[in-house]
Amino acid sequence: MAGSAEAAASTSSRRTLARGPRRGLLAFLGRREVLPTVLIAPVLIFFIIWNTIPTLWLLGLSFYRFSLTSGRPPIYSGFYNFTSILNDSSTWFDLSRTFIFVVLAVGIETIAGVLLGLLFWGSERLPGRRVALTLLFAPMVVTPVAAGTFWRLIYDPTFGVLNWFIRSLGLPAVRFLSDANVAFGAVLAVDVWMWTPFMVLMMLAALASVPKAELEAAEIDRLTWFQRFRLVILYHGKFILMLGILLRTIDAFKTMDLIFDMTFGGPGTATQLIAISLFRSAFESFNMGSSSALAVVLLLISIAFTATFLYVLYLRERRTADA
Amino acid sequence: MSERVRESLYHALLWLVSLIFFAPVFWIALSSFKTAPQILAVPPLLFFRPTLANYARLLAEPAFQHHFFNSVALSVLAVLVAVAVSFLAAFAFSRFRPAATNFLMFLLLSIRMLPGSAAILPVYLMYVAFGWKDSFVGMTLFYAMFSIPFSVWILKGFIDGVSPRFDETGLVNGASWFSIITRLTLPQVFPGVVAALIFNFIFVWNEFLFNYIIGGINTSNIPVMLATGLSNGGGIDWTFLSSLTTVYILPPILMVYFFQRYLLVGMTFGTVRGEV
Amino acid sequence: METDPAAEVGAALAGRKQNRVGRRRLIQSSAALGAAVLACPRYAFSQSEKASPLAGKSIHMQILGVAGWLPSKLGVDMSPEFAKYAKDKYGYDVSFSFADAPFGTLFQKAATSLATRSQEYNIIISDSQWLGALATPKWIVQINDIIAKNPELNIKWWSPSIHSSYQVFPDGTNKLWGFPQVGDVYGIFIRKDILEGPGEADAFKAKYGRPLPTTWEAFEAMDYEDWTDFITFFNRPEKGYYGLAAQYSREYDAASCPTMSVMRSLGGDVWDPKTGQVQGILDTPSNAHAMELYKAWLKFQPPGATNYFIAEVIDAFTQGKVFAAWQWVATGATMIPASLKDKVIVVPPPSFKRADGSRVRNYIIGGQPWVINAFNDPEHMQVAIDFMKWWYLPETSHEYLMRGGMPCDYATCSRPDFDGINPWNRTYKYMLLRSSDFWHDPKYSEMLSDQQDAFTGYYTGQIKDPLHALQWVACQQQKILYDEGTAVKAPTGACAGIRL
Amino acid sequence: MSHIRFEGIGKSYRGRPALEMINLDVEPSSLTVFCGPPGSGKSVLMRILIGLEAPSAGRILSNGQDITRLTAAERSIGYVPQSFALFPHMSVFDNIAYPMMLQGVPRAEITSRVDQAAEMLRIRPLLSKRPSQLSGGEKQRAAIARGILKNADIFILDDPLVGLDFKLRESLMEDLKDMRTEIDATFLYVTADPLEALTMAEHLVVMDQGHLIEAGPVDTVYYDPTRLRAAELVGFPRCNILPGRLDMPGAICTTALGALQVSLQDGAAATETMVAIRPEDIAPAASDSAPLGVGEVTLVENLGSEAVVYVRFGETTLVTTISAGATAHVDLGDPFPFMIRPGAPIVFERESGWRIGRASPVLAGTRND
Repeated sequence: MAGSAEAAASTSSRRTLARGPRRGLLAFLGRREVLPTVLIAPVLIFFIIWNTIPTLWLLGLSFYRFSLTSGRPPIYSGFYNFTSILNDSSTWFDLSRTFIFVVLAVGIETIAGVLLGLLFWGSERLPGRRVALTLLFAPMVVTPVAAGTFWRLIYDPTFGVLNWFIRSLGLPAVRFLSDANVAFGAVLAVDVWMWTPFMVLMMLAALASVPKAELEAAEIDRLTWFQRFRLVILYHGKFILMLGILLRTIDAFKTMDLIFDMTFGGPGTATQLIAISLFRSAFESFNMGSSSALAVVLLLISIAFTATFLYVLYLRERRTADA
Repeated sequence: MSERVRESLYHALLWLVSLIFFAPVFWIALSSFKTAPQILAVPPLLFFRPTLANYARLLAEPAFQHHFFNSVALSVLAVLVAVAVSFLAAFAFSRFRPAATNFLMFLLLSIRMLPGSAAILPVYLMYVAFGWKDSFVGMTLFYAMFSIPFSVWILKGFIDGVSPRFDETGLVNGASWFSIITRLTLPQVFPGVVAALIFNFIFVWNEFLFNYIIGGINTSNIPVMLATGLSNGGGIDWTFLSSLTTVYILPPILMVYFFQRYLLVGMTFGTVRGEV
Repeated sequence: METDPAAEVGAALAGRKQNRVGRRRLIQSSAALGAAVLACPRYAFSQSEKASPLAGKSIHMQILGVAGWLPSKLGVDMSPEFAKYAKDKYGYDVSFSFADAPFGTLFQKAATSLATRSQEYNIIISDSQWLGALATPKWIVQINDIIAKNPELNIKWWSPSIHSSYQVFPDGTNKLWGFPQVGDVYGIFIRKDILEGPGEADAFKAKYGRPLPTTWEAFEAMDYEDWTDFITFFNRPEKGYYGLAAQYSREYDAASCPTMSVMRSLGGDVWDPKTGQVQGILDTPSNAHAMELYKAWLKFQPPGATNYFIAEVIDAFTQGKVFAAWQWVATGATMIPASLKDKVIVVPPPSFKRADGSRVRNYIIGGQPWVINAFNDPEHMQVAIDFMKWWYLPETSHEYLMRGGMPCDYATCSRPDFDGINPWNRTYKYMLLRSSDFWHDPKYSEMLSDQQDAFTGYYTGQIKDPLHALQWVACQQQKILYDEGTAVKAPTGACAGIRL
Repeated sequence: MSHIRFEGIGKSYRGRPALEMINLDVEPSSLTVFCGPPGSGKSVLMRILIGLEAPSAGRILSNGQDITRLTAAERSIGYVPQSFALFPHMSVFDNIAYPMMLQGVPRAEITSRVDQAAEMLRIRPLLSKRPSQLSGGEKQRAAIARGILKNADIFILDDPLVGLDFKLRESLMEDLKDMRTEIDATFLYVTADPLEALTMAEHLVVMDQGHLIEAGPVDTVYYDPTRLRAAELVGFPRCNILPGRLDMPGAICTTALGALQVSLQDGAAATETMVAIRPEDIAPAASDSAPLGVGEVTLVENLGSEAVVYVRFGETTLVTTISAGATAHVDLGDPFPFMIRPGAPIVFERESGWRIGRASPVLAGTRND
């Protein structure tokens, strides 16, 4: 250590504690008062350009009658767009269909995801585990446009694989996508196929957050399987699982590509979710005014979702803070 | 039943589940080696003489190369921009907790919750008004915007898990904030960064609607090519659809394979940092 | 099958660059223009007729058309011929590229681009019903003046419906907006090999007491009831094929076009274009009956036929799953692949018996016009006009016909060899005189969307009563048109409580 | 070397004060231990000195120069943070070299200095490992090496031994003291452990609830605390504190242990008092003299060289230490006759906690009234 003392003594700045202030723009940006703003600025800029401006635009336009194909300038119409949307029974049907879709899709995916997640939990010694999990997660990464179109073929009563199986069992072919009573379920099944792996992923992540010691303790305490699940796994994994459910809820609410390519919202209106009808009204009918109003309504619903999401999150933070 | 038999059965069950989920994807991939009548054959063909003609046709297509390039460039650039920007913001949110943190995080998330067709509408009008439609930069930045909320959320979770003592150690020793962010914090939240990159990559990679509406000839990606190119002579071009889909899902599937660990860790939003 | 539309997109990109370079070069070389023209005596001759201001320039044109749609593709495939022609006649270089989208989304693609006042697509192959939506915001060029200045574009058409379907909007004015690109009508494709199979004629005669129709004329004479028997007879699921495939899908206008064809053949209509009145015209018992008739045919069709649009009908027919297919004849080349060559006969779809005993065919027309982007700069505009002039040259028209296209001009259609060139040509000509378009209103797609909901709702069993479905559509459409100012009358009070 | 002066430092978080009016001089080249219970503000004070936080009031002078507004990077301080804060993505070597790399010390010199320090701290074989492969004590030593090797005028060790086992603490304390003699710099050492504070300190600063209670050479603070709280906080085992009542004319303080004769400081006066008696000042009474009282042994904690004995005397429990050799004679329940060293008890005014004087037991025989 003598060497270090000498080396230290040789540095000239040792007379005073201060090394002297740094100067320059970088130093200024690095100052504690400035830094957070600098760091958040890029996201803020993105946010203002791609979110605030369009949202204000949307809000403004929702009070106008404006059709892109009419060749006429927008006409102020007050709340007309809103009242006519809310008075239109099809809006309510589409919305309720969407909610049913969300509840069923997310519900089934969650239950299946939890069960499969538990099944895959002890799979460390599975030969080819990484390949198996990759295959399991594959549906998530298929382009929805392609998945939708191809499922149309798989479901096809004449050419489809699925109906071939059904027919070889001696049963009549099922008109999966063209029977108004079946189509909704068929579309739902594809969503379940596509997104259950995501819930499995979340469940595995949730299971990873459970401390091993507590599980061992639970085993020693001879808790039943269900008690262990409820008291230990759910207690620790709840947060991540909840996140998964909420992310899925959000995405299910937005479902469009997948269904659009399978049924175009039909037959009739059997699979017409709100995102599809909004797309139709905006980019098939080019009714920008009333579409904006519908978009505003959906924005409000989205905000309600978001608020729920955050409430759940902060509930957890508050609990940990209390503990 | 012996322990070994039980384990083998258990493993067989796991593989069965994986294969069931994979089956439709497999069916698409299998179809890509068939001729058009073979794809529609009843009963379905499981054994046949595979043809590579579909791929030969696809890969020789200049349009494929163009669209594929767009897909790669858009997703990679957008995701890199988004994660870089989100990382800085997440760091600020986590470390300095500025007054509006919660509100901003809330707003960011609400963008993600808006159905695509609602989000695209004003953006489309804005792009028309500003002349940004079908511009590569406009498209990239838009995708970046859409990737930001999720990235900020994941990364903030991870950065929250990194003790501020590390920053302080850096600060005391004279490191600049830039160095603290890039050399001390970034390597520690690497799984989160990878998870954010992959999830957003998959989103942009498969994105159709926005590309279709605010893109154009210069910027259209493979999903748009899939949607517009799938009809041929009034019919659906199944060979085209299956071969293009198969080629197109390879990159994300390889990512899932190679970065599986990070995906799992990433989805814990920073609550778990080790192996999953 | 050889494709692919997307290839042209890539080519378009390459072409655009070329175009940019071309323009730069053009400035540099414009001084040399005269010299270049004089240097070549062959051009000097053609130039002497009428000097083109574009001579020596290099122009790139982008065409937007229907994805995977043969007639659209032919327009593109033949464009090199125009390039040659333009070089010879006008002395400029032109190259083409092609962008496309399926029927259901082509208008989106065109409209989202045109709304930016972009000349991304210089020429667009538009579905006929969009004329109103494209013309009203003045996105496409009104062509009256062009025709006036270029008398060669004042063409005599084979049928009056060509003018009303592909050129005008709204009805009643003489404003012209499009040039017919392809005419299209419904026909029924029949598997001749099965029809003429051994014992079929006798069996049919034994069952129905009349001869089995096998000739075009025999089918021309058949009405809905005759057809019903005919298809019932050939509906043989046990042998792996069904009697018929037709269009019932929710996609685009799939269910609407055939349904409206039946409605109009029965004497009904869907609206009054003059007053914009829908209620009382669409929601009539006659139209409801039309829907029942069309739905009744579902029982001879493969399961899942309610999801059939053009593509599915093609698959079912070419894969031998159906005996006959109600289909747009423009798909002929795809409907009759090499494997079915000479095994298919294309005949007119049924006539319908009206109350007065007459048998009428009044069908919906298909087909697409060319329309010209109004934001084209003068050079591209000039090329577009030159292109149109070339397109209607007798040689071009004939070439188009020979390649499987369906021209609309009287001269070509009245060629003596016309009927024999393609199996569907005779039906095409016949039906062109018995088909016409609907709506053309700018609110087309919104009205269509509601109508498709209701029609497919009825065909798939979601809605039981066809009249109720029609009443709902009528209310929706009346409101759309009234809001837009097209309809004189507001929707009636009965609309308040009606729901699908 | 640096002379540091805190002038009226205050810090509050959302109106809640964490530090109030801290005035303190730290002598150059000294080793000053800051001691106090968790939340006493000692860490906050260090963070302010380091520049990680800005004070709400007051200023810091270094050799007379105001450094309050300088950033952490602009101050020359070596810092061993409370948790180890070893970068998990760097090797131990890189961790230790980190400050020197930032300072631009030549590579060769870094290597030799890291080697030297590692040798001394006995972590040389670990240099190429990752922190996650190290045990707690090894991590601690690596962190200390990183903090100490920097060229700095002041080194701050924020509770560096917390959470380590007894043996490790002992040996690390030795290491630190050795190092201290090698490096001619000012050391500030923060700890919540009174024993550690006493072991390490040359100067001791006692803090409590954001206030500076006592500061001075360690012996002074220990033997001569001016505040009751300082007596309570410094020392192990804990100090015996008994309420007392002071009768003025004779300056006799009545406590549970009996009467104490108080020699009052000039001008001091009080009625309600507290009397602090260090455990070592209570001793078993020699068999030949009369004890102050006889208690009963309730607990014996053997610390090896000595033992802590808890003695119940009436309502009070006294803590005392006896040498290990004497434990053989002490059993639970045994009577325990004890004495108090004259002059050892310190008397504080109960209300303010300020010292008013020292006391001696008044034995029956010696009471001179």
